[in-house]
Amino acid sequence: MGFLEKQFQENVLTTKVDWLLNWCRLSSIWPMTFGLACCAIEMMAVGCAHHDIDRFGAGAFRASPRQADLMIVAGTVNFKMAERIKRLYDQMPSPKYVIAMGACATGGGPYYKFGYTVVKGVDRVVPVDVYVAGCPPRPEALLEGLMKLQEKIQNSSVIRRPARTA
Amino acid sequence: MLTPIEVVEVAAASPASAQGGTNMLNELLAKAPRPEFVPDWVVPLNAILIGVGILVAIVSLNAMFGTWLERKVSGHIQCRYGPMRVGWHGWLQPLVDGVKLLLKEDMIPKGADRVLYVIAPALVLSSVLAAMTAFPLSREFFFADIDLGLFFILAMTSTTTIGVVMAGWASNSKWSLYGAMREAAQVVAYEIPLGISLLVPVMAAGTFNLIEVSDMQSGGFGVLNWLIWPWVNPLMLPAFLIFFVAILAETKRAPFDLPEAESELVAGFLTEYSGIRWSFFFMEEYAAMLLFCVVGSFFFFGGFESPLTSAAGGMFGDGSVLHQLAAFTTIVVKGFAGIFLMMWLRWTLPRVRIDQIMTMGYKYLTPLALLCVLLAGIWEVFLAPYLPWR
Amino acid sequence: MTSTAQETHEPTITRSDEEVVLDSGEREFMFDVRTQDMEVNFGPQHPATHGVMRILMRADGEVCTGAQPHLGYLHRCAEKIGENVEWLQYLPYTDRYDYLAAMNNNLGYSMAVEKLMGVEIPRRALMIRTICAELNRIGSHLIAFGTYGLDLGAFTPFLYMFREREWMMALFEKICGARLTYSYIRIGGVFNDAPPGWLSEVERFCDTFEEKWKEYCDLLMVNHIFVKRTADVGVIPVDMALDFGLTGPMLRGSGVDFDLRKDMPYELYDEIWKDKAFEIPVGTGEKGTLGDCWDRVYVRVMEMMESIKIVRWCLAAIEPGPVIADIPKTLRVPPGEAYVGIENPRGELGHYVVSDGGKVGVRVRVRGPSFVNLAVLEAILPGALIADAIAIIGSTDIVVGETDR
Amino acid sequence: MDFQGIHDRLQAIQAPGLQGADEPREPDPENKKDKGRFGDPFVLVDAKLLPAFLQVCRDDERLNMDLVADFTATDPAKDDENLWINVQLLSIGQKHRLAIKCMIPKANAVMPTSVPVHRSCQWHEREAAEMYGITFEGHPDPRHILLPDDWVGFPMRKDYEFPEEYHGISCK
Repeated sequence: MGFLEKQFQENVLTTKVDWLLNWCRLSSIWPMTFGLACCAIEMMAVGCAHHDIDRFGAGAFRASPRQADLMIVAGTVNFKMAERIKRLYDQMPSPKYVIAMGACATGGGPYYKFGYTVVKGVDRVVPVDVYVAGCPPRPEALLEGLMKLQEKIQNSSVIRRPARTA
Repeated sequence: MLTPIEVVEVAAASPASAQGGTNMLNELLAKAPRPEFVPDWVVPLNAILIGVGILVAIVSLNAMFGTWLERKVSGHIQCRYGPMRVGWHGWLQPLVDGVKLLLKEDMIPKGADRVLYVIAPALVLSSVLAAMTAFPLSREFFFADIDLGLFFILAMTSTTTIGVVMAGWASNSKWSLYGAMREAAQVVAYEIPLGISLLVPVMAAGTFNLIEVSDMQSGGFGVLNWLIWPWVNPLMLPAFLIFFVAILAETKRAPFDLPEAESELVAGFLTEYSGIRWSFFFMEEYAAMLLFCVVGSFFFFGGFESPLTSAAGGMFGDGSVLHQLAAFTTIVVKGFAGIFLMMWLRWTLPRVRIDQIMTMGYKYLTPLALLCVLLAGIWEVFLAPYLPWR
Repeated sequence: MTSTAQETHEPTITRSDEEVVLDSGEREFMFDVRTQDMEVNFGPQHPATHGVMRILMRADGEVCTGAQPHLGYLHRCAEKIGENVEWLQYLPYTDRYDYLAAMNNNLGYSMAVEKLMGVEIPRRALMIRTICAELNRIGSHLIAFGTYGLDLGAFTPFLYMFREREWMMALFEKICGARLTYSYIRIGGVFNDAPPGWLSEVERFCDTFEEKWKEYCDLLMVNHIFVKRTADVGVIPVDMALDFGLTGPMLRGSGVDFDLRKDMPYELYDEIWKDKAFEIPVGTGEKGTLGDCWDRVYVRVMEMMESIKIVRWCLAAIEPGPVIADIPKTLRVPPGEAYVGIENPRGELGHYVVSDGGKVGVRVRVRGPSFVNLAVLEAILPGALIADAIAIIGSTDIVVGETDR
Repeated sequence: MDFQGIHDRLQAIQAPGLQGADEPREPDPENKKDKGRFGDPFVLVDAKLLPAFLQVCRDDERLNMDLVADFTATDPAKDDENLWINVQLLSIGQKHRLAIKCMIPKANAVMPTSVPVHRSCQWHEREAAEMYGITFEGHPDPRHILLPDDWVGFPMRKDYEFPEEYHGISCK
């Protein structure tokens, strides 16, 4: 949006425009083809016929981070991978979102105590928007994570100035 | 949206129309009342601008409908639904995708050649827009009635390669470079059989002009005189098959989608492109698909001729508005039938390898196309004149 | 991110395409025109690496001249955890290294511990174990086959295969409540008996699967482009396969008739094999050279059918009874060490366990077949085109969770 | 062949480095503290001669151990002086297995590499090297395989202390 971004007072018009733009964004969240571990299989299942994430406009899995809006961190993150995840995140154009899928990405999961190379949650590396619980989460849970992300996007401001906090 | 190159090209193409045919737009504008102080030369200029606007609209609408169709077709082939939530069966999906892509951060990778990186998508899109000028919407409504229309289309669509190679080079990514190199090799290899295979219908019709080819196939309830039928020329069917394979390769569609092979080259020459620049390449792809399918329907499947057109012509008279609408509908339906076929193939077949593509293009398709031309020439000169139905 | 290909070089003209084997055993390829090598990085995030593996590839244009797999992007310290948690607590971790064949992993680990304990497993439990392991083998091969199609650019068969896999996962969900990580096969038997009607549903699954299997074969196995892409590509000769310690479909694809279920039978497989209920598909080089990618995929595809036969045998022979041996809640495994190798979908899954008689193991070693099978890439990738490299990586059918553990 | 047969054969051909065999036994009923030993039998081999031993096992036509199924190390206890090297051999032709154990001192964990005999040992040895701090002399590619290149410590040793942070990412 460049120079228009967050430049306007809040009024009926800008609210409506914001609603529209947010609606466009949330209806077209393209995830990145990026699976780490067990959860990646469930992520594939979400893309497949039974669960079909494409119904919500989020089915265009892009292999290149440049064209993706959403990074689903599906699996355990270890130190070796964490740096790559950071780089992939940096390569995505904003607005970009992250879903931490499963217990490992949320907080180390079963590898918390004795996993010497496991990062205790991907939020130590990149900011996370939605956490999905489960080990691995069911496809429905990931779909709900997507809904939660859509709710979050719906409430964001595009051309409005964000409401000042006192 | 509009680059200088486009305007020049369109302007270069338009004078031919002023001389060649009856450009409806020109006529309408000439009839329209205008203030005294407006000089005469404004009229063709206006016509050009409006024509370009229509072209851009066609290309974008085609890309939107194309992406929606692609997702729905792939979905239904794969026992899914595809987009369902945005509008009826997700028909607004391309719109929201487009707005989202517009809103994305404009990103030029560090180390990229900034100038080429920015020019490449525009060049790709403008060359296909230029090629579109030779695409008549109906018999009387066209942008440019070019005598060498087919030539012009082939020439213009080959320039997209330059844009793609530029994009791959400018991105400064190895995957992009691979994609660009594959595209260059593949498109060059398949231009030859594409051009040669089109010579067969050109020979049968005796013209390069799209509208004349269409006129030539009229009669026979709008079906029987299509060039594809073996009683017109038995070499037409093999020529069409070669043509179809070649346009698949030319438009980078599976099984020839090597330049952007997802599982091999991440996203090929598009790897570093994001946001609206990336969508330009998509628009180009769908426009090229439509263009080649339309060319195919003109030169093999009767162009404007269909039972619908002949019925409309018979009922409301040739050249009436409804007749033209029928012609327009016919060509759109034929074009999208071709696009549907290409999508069907894409979601069915695995991808071929680069050396297999090259082998097929140079070793098999080109000689076969040449053979077709030779035999078709023999047929046209020695046999066709003695056929009772010709 | 500078590409070395930007520099121009004098092309060196050599006489012919030939393969030169250097004294060190390295192979060098010569082409008509050589350009400077370019290093390209497959992964860790690349759609064809089946997870987070990285392959550093030297490429001369489209031809790969050297490849080096880099692992460890999913190292989760499973073996260290095995030395720190109790025997039974380790079971869920076995689900997670080869997450496509969790039942088989459970089975391998349980069998290793049972070997130390010397417990007698009830016959019904053995039956259910076999059914679950074979069903999971089908699921695993479905993913291997589907993603292989995906690697080669055929998207749709992958979704078709997930459709059947989804049913298989529903079956597992009915029996143990989890879709992917089951922990169902326990030390001493299985966790609980199959719910009523489960066995008949398995029967229906088998019937349906046989029909669908033919469809998949039509879609991919005999597809002309698929054959062209896989035949004569990535040939692994028998001696190379043995030298690299390959097992499972990788070894059988090279024409070696060796399957642990037949040759060193465990559990019920002895009985089933003697009953001639199944056979071992072996690569024949039907479409190209023996040991090429097509053969490996062929072995997997045929194995799915054999698994169905084994399941049917068990369904016919299963009888009511207890499903778990009487073992204490807190296991104290007698001291000693045991190695048990079972036939996982990817090859020999070995569990080497050492106990000192306590509640916690001294060593739980996992010999992941993917880890071993992956090493062969270094040897067969040079000389292949980049597109072939994808085909070869796909045909090794690795699960990164298992290579890195 | 069963284990006894293999052991006899190894003795007959005087396999280099063969030090003995250990077979499972029942607990001694007299001695309450003796819990016995269960599981698999194995042969004990001198670590320095392991490559030669593997070669003999591979080349002998009756043993025909053409596959190294597993090659790993074990740290038996914190206060134990030795590390174990555990090798599992598999014969495709003869359809039998053999477990091999070697002892190497923790203080000087050096042994020759087996890669020239079996290339499958290459990655297994790299893993054992980084996890237990064993040096394999003559290994063609002695880099880390699973851990990052700059990792400190040998995680699979029993006295390993978990790191506090790595490259700025806290481990707590």
